[in-house]
Amino acid sequence: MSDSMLVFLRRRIISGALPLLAVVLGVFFLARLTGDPANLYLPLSATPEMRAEFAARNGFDQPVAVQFLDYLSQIVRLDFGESLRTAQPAAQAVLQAFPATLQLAGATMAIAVTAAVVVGSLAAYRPNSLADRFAGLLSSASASVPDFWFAIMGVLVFAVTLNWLPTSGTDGMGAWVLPIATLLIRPFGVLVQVVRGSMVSALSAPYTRVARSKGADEKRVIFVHALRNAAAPALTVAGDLAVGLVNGAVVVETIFGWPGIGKLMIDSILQRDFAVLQAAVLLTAVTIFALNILIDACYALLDARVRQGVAT
Amino acid sequence: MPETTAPPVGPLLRASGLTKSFRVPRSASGSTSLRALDGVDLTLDRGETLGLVGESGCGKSTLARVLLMLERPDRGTLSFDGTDPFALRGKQLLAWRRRVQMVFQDPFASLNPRLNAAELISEPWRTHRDLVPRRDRAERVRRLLEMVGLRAGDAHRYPQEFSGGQRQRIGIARALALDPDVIVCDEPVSALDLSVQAQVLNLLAELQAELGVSYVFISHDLSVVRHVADRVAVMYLGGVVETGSTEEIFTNPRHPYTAALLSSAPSPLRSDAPSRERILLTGEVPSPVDPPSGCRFRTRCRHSEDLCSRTAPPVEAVSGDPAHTAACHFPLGPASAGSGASGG
Amino acid sequence: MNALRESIHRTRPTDPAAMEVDGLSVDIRTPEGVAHAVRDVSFTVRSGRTLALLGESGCGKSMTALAIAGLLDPVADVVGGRIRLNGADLLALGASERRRLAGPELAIVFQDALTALNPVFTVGAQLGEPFRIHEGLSRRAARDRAVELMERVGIPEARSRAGAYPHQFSGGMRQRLLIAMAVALRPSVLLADEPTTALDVTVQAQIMELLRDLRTERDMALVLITHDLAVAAEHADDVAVMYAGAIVETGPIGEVFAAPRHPYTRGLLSSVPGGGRPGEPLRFIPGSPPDLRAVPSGCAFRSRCHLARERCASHRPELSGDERGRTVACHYWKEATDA
Amino acid sequence: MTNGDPLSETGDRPDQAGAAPPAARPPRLFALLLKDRVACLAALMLLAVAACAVAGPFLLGDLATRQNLHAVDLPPFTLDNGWAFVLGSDSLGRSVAARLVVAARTTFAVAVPAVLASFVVGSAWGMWAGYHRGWRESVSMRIADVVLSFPSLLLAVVVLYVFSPSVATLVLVLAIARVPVYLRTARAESAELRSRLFVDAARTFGARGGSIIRRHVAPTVMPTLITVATLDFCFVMLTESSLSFLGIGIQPPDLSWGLMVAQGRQELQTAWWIAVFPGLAIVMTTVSATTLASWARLATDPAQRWRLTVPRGRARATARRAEEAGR
Amino acid sequence: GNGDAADTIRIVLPEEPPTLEPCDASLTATGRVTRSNITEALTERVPDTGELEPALATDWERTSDTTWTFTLRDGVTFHDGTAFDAEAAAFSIDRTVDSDIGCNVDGYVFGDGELTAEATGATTLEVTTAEPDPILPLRLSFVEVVPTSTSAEEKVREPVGTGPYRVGTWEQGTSLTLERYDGYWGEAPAYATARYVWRSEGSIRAAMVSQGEADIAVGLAPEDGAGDFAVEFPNNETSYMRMDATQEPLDDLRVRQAVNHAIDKEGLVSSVFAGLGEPAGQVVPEGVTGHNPDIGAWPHDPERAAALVEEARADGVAVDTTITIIGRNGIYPRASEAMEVVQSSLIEAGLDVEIQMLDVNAWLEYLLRPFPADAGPTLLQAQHGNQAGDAAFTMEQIYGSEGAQSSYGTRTLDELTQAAERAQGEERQEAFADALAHQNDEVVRDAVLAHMTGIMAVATNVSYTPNSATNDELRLREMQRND
Ligand SMILES: Nc1ncnc2c1ncn2[C@@H]1O[C@H](COP(=O)(O)OP(=O)(O)OP(=O)(O)O)[C@@H](O)[C@H]1O
Ligand SMILES: Nc1ncnc2c1ncn2[C@@H]1O[C@H](COP(=O)(O)OP(=O)(O)OP(=O)(O)O)[C@@H](O)[C@H]1O
Ligand SMILES: [Mg+2]
Ligand SMILES: [Mg+2]
Repeated sequence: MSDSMLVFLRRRIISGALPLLAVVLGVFFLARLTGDPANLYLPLSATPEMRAEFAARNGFDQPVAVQFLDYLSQIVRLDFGESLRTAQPAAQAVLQAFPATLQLAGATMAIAVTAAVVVGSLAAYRPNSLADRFAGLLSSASASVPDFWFAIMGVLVFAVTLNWLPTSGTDGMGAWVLPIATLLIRPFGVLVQVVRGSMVSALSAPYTRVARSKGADEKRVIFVHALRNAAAPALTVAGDLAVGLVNGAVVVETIFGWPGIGKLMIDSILQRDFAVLQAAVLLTAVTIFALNILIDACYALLDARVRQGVAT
Repeated sequence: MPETTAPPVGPLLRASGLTKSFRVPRSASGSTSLRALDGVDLTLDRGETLGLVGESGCGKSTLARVLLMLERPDRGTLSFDGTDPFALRGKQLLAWRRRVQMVFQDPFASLNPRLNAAELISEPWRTHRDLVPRRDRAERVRRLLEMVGLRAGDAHRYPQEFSGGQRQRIGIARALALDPDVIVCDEPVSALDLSVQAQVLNLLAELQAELGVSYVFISHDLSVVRHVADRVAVMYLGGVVETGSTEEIFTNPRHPYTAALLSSAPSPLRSDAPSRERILLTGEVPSPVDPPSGCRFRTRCRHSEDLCSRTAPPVEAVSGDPAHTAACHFPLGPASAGSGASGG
Repeated sequence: MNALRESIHRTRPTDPAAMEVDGLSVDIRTPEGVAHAVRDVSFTVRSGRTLALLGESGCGKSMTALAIAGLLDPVADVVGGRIRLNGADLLALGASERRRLAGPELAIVFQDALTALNPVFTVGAQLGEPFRIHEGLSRRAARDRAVELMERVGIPEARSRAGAYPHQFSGGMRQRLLIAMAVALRPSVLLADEPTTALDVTVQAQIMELLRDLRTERDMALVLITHDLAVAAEHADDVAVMYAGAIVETGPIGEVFAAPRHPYTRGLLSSVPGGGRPGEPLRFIPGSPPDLRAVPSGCAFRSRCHLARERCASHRPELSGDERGRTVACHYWKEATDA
Repeated sequence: MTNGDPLSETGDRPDQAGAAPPAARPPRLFALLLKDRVACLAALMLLAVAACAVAGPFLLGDLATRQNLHAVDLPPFTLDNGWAFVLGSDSLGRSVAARLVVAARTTFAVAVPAVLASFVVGSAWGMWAGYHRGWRESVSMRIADVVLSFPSLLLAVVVLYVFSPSVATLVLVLAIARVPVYLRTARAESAELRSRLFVDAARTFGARGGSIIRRHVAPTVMPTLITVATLDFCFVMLTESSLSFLGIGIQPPDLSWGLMVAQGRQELQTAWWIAVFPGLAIVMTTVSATTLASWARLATDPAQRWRLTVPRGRARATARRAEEAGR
Repeated sequence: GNGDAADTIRIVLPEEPPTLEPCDASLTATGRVTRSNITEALTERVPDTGELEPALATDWERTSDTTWTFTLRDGVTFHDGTAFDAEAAAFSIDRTVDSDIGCNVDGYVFGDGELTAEATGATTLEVTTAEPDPILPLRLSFVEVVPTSTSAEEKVREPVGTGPYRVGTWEQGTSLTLERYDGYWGEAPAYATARYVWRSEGSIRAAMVSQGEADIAVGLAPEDGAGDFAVEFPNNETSYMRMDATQEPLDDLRVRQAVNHAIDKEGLVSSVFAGLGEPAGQVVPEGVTGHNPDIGAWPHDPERAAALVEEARADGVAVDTTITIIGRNGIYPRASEAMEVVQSSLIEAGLDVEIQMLDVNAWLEYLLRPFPADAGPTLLQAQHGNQAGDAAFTMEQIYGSEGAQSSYGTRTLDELTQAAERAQGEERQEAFADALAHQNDEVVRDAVLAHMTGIMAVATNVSYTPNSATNDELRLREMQRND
């Protein structure tokens, strides 16, 4: 197994390089379509000389293709350029912000997946039952609540009115509660629905009956036998949701002052801080690729048929 | 279509040297290949029924899948009416598909649980649109259902609402829907009760008599095989070890494995059938992952000698009949065959 | 007639009843109405003995087995009857008590062997599961036991193939795995739903041998559902023949096969291939069984029966027995046997 | 009994004479829906919203944009200010109720095409890739990776610069950003389905990849995809609201629920109703859609459909059993 | 928390300062933290009166038309211990105005004027300009002084200055702490440390103060819910709509007047701005040199507006051309609602108006020359804040024919402006006031909406009175403990 797994991973990593290049290329050119950053970084009354100087200093006076080649050669040397805004190395800004996002996203996904598996499976256990209906209502409502709305309400209720939690910030465990809760609602809702859906089919498959005939209790039937069969779609969707978190926990990071990459990215888009934007996108893209490899590896681990399809 | 106008010479279907391997896990790490088919040679004539028997796991279903082009063989060739079906494309391939059909061993998994019986049976007509005019389809479905002993009212029921045997009959009806020339039947009747089995077997025989359909008939039930087959091929561990006319094989088996197989059949009900002593096979069942050298059967063969472990026996005509071949260095003599097995 | 002789020899009427089924009825709720899949079925199996359950495909054999094992689909309900397993009333037991019996006391081999294994677990894990559940063995120990089981049902290279997945096994091998799983804990009653249909005769013999061993070692009672009359004749002591959800004839197998009383049983026996010349049409019972959603009043078999008269349309024949333990549900069986 | 349906014609077989039951087709979907109160309610709800989207702007268009700077932030649930203001007024003194109704149109004009486009393209592509596997699968998945790891906001800002903001470009951006989700989900399931025996069976009839996908893969994968799509529906509505801030969202005086929520959020503390009602509209619509989707999932699955048709209740059966046992 | 809670003043800002570079101190986010806290300039403007006060310079005088001489404070040391002297001052001015590092202050305050600074003694500094500059000391109040050891090649993130606080720890993304500098020349500030955090959501900033997580929150909107902690102050900003008077139909004076009459400024202030702010008629607020007290807000008169439009229409002006409002999200609270109000009033007046709300950079393309081609007639949502307190920083920029932010100007207005810039004292005030009146009567390039009011939240244990400069310069030493 590990043999085919290694081959599989190696191939994935190699084939991941080209898309990464595509992402870098896309971001580089698209970013430069969004206008000249000079307006933002120079005083409103800046003279043409100042503008020319600014362009020369940042290389914007070159043709875009030349700029891109320069950028590529920089990247190869692991130099990601300097932030226009903070004059810091872009890599530093990005690496500083990234762990905060990862922690938040990791904690959120862990909770969301666990909770959704439990709720979704229980709902699927008796489709159309009261419990199922309730879970359906809860999850679809939870998936559709506007998150900034939820976040602000959360602050108003739990921080301002009840004074149980801090309003924002990153100090202490309490500070994690509201950000995670806000991030959680959508993945939880979506996952419950997906898990429920695939569990309904898995629970009516013949092998569940076999498991029961062995004396397996319902917990085992649901969470061991059926769940693993139902995992593929849930895993895909969970992956996409995780990607969404890595790529843009913007609302939460903005509202709660969480110094993460989502906020960094949107700020650098709005501020036309190209170097930071490119570095951030590159890093998240690498993360997302890694995540996808992980997910594919999970498929393969979960289901030998997939693994063999890949190996042969 | 040149294939169909060409004068029919030779057998309808000829497989030679078919070999097919699968990757299987060896241990916790690493995998190895399992040779499910190992140089299978086979012919099927027009209007003939070829019985295919052999131990479970010897590769019968795999062979069937290769014959239906569901698997591509690693080596070996297939020829149907003189052409290689794997080389066919487009319309010609479609025409070939119509002519060769299969009844799957697994009646549940081979039926899409989201389609009802009528949809399942009429499904082939969606691809072969001209075969049955749209307005006749409902009637044809009804006839097919009744042919296999189901009720017309069953048309709207879904696979999981049928019993095992009923599902199997839907599979048979579906295979018949295209009026094929060849049907590969993988255990078509094992899930049926005797009366329905009789009905289905009669149906197959009628079709053969009327339309000249050929069958590859895979079954464990030797009495069924004996009843339906014109010729029998005996498989062991991925290879054909003996072929011959049904009569020859059943009365005069020359390969020790065939003899053992025949002797293991449970005592038939009827007192008029000859009762024989059972030849119990001894020794480890060899694994297709790691087949024995030389003759594949030698590890369980009472007659094996040195030679058997060194060279694989060639397939040779035995007992003077060119149609009766066996792959054995020391074929059983005609004396020890048939009823004589009880003495041996 | 060695089968007959043997079965008479084995009859030990004093054996305790391992399982008694009494008046079992199962309904299936379908969109078009309720189907009475099992109607008032009663039978007894004794420890160490085998009951063959025969019948037309679709007549409710599997439903009966599933009802006994408590594994009916949610659409199907047991609507009447009583099942006693070694004295315990199965239908009255709570879910967890039933679970405790599933495996060590009552085991079942399912008919759809090809799909019954979980596709995403190795067969080793699945075979070891009964040990893990009931004996609390570790994963490793359970796997060792699983390998033993696989060897016992004749899977070559058991140790390495325990790590393989169901789709990598042939149909017959999967069926053997299922059987191995069912007998893992040496149950006192085994319901085997067509356990050997996908097996070639050599393996079939091996499996039946294994079941026979278990029967003697553990005094296991076996309910063998099969279409293969030869297998039934060779291995069963008693037989119950079902038709359209109800039992139409029971008795010691040798006697029933030698002199069937119910016209359906007779029809069935006369359809055995190999009687006539190869290629000659086989005999079969014309017509088809009734729709279970609307079983006609009276005798369910009457529309296919050459003996049917008016009475058959109005009166449902009861199972009535004789002193030798043979029962039959037919108004006119005597005429048939005389004919 | 037969209604001319040849399939249910039973002929003159003896066993069928007399007591033979009508071999009716299973009840049609609509009849099934009528039987299910909750699903019915959800369908009605969606219909109502759709009706708002179609007719709302004609009936109330003017009311929704009429400002009254002297009657701003009127609280809801009172008729003091007339029916139009039962749900209060917003910070420009416009009727929240009227705006809700009118906003349904733009909301749907964006969300429905965006979800449909990404759903259709993504699903078809994903099933194709998963069914054929090999290079088609790898290339597709890498493309999905690229789109996924690309910040959609950047795309949005670019679109703003390159094209002028309009509903069409908005739909385009949202659709492109969501395609990978369907692509990946469909791919994963169809790759698994491809190894099923019934797919092999279809291949033996000569069915081509396309028709196998249509007939066998799609119906099986569709329920999951529809679940995802209904939830995406609300996701798109919410995303649209955040795009409004970047200028490629809906431009006033057009209005959408997303825009209303986004504008009203600043006033959550002082005039909660401005953001809460459109938020509720989004939630209710999504809940209805998912309820209907999960109902449809049961109704189209032959293995599950019975749950909707037959009386619920093992209890009843058990009672009957007890009764019989008592006899 | 750093140190004793009582000894720390905790301030929550809307955004993290990108850098603390002193020569970028005219950027709000930077200046708010840097100015008068970490670094100081030679002079300091008193926000309320507009007077200049001594800071690092104790005295200054105009020694010739183009030269100013400054006497510098003695005994001042930088945070690194080096002494402050005229060299440092001259270096700082050079660094800001003449270096290649692209200082924001340079463009903001000095434009393209040439200037040389020379240390003529340890504590005397001579600054020479190419053109006479009557307000040079005011301009120099933006030049933050750094030691000569500061790099002149690139910007610094954490400067060394002479201010009452020095940079302590800066956890990027999370918080910034300033520590009291014990060698400060002036009176020691009340708090030993100042801790800045940032949250972009106004309601969160307000909640932090009410929850005791912060002492001061800035940049609030009325609806953020600061409640009793809210302190309102005129923030020096004026909101206006800039009309593109070069394009039909806005090239017609009557149409521009109609726009002014159509907009209900009172209504706008009372509804959208929640009563904060004051309807205005000129972009220069009170307290800034040049403010004309005679110019009032245009009266709201929809009939007159409609009549003017009709008049123009009758004269063949294409009043049906679609006018696009170019708005900027977040320029002030409820920016887009404000534009909806404008839109609806103009539509009522008979014009055809669309809104396009943009992000900052996209909006800047419309704000600054050269303007996008074929944008059609536009109404630009804008806001002007005169931090420096002199109309010179407004007029040429905004109303000059060549002004960077000016869409239209007239020769007369240009001449009036230039004359005013050369004037000094009372004369200067008059001249600018005249220019503004001319703009309002004859040119009517704008529809001025309102002088804006800022809100901040101040915790009860702190005493701080905001002023018009608070937004750009949040002086820590003015914050006192409230016991
Ligand atoms: N879910 C269902 N809905 C409706 N009818 C069903 C359902 N499941 C089974 N049946 C019907 O119940 C009857 C009994 O089925 P059962 O599986 O017990 O038959 P069986 O005797 O085991 O047949 P076989 O030998 O073919 O396996 C059959 O006629 C079948 O069509
Ligand atoms: N996809 C696969 N991967 C790995 N091994 C396989 C696969 N399919 C079949 N095999 C192996 O190939 C051998 C032949 O299998 P096949 O299904 O052809 O047997 P069979 O003769 O049909 O047996 P049965 O009568 O039991 O159905 C078996 O050992 C089986 O385990
Ligand atoms: Mg097989
Ligand atoms: Mg069955």
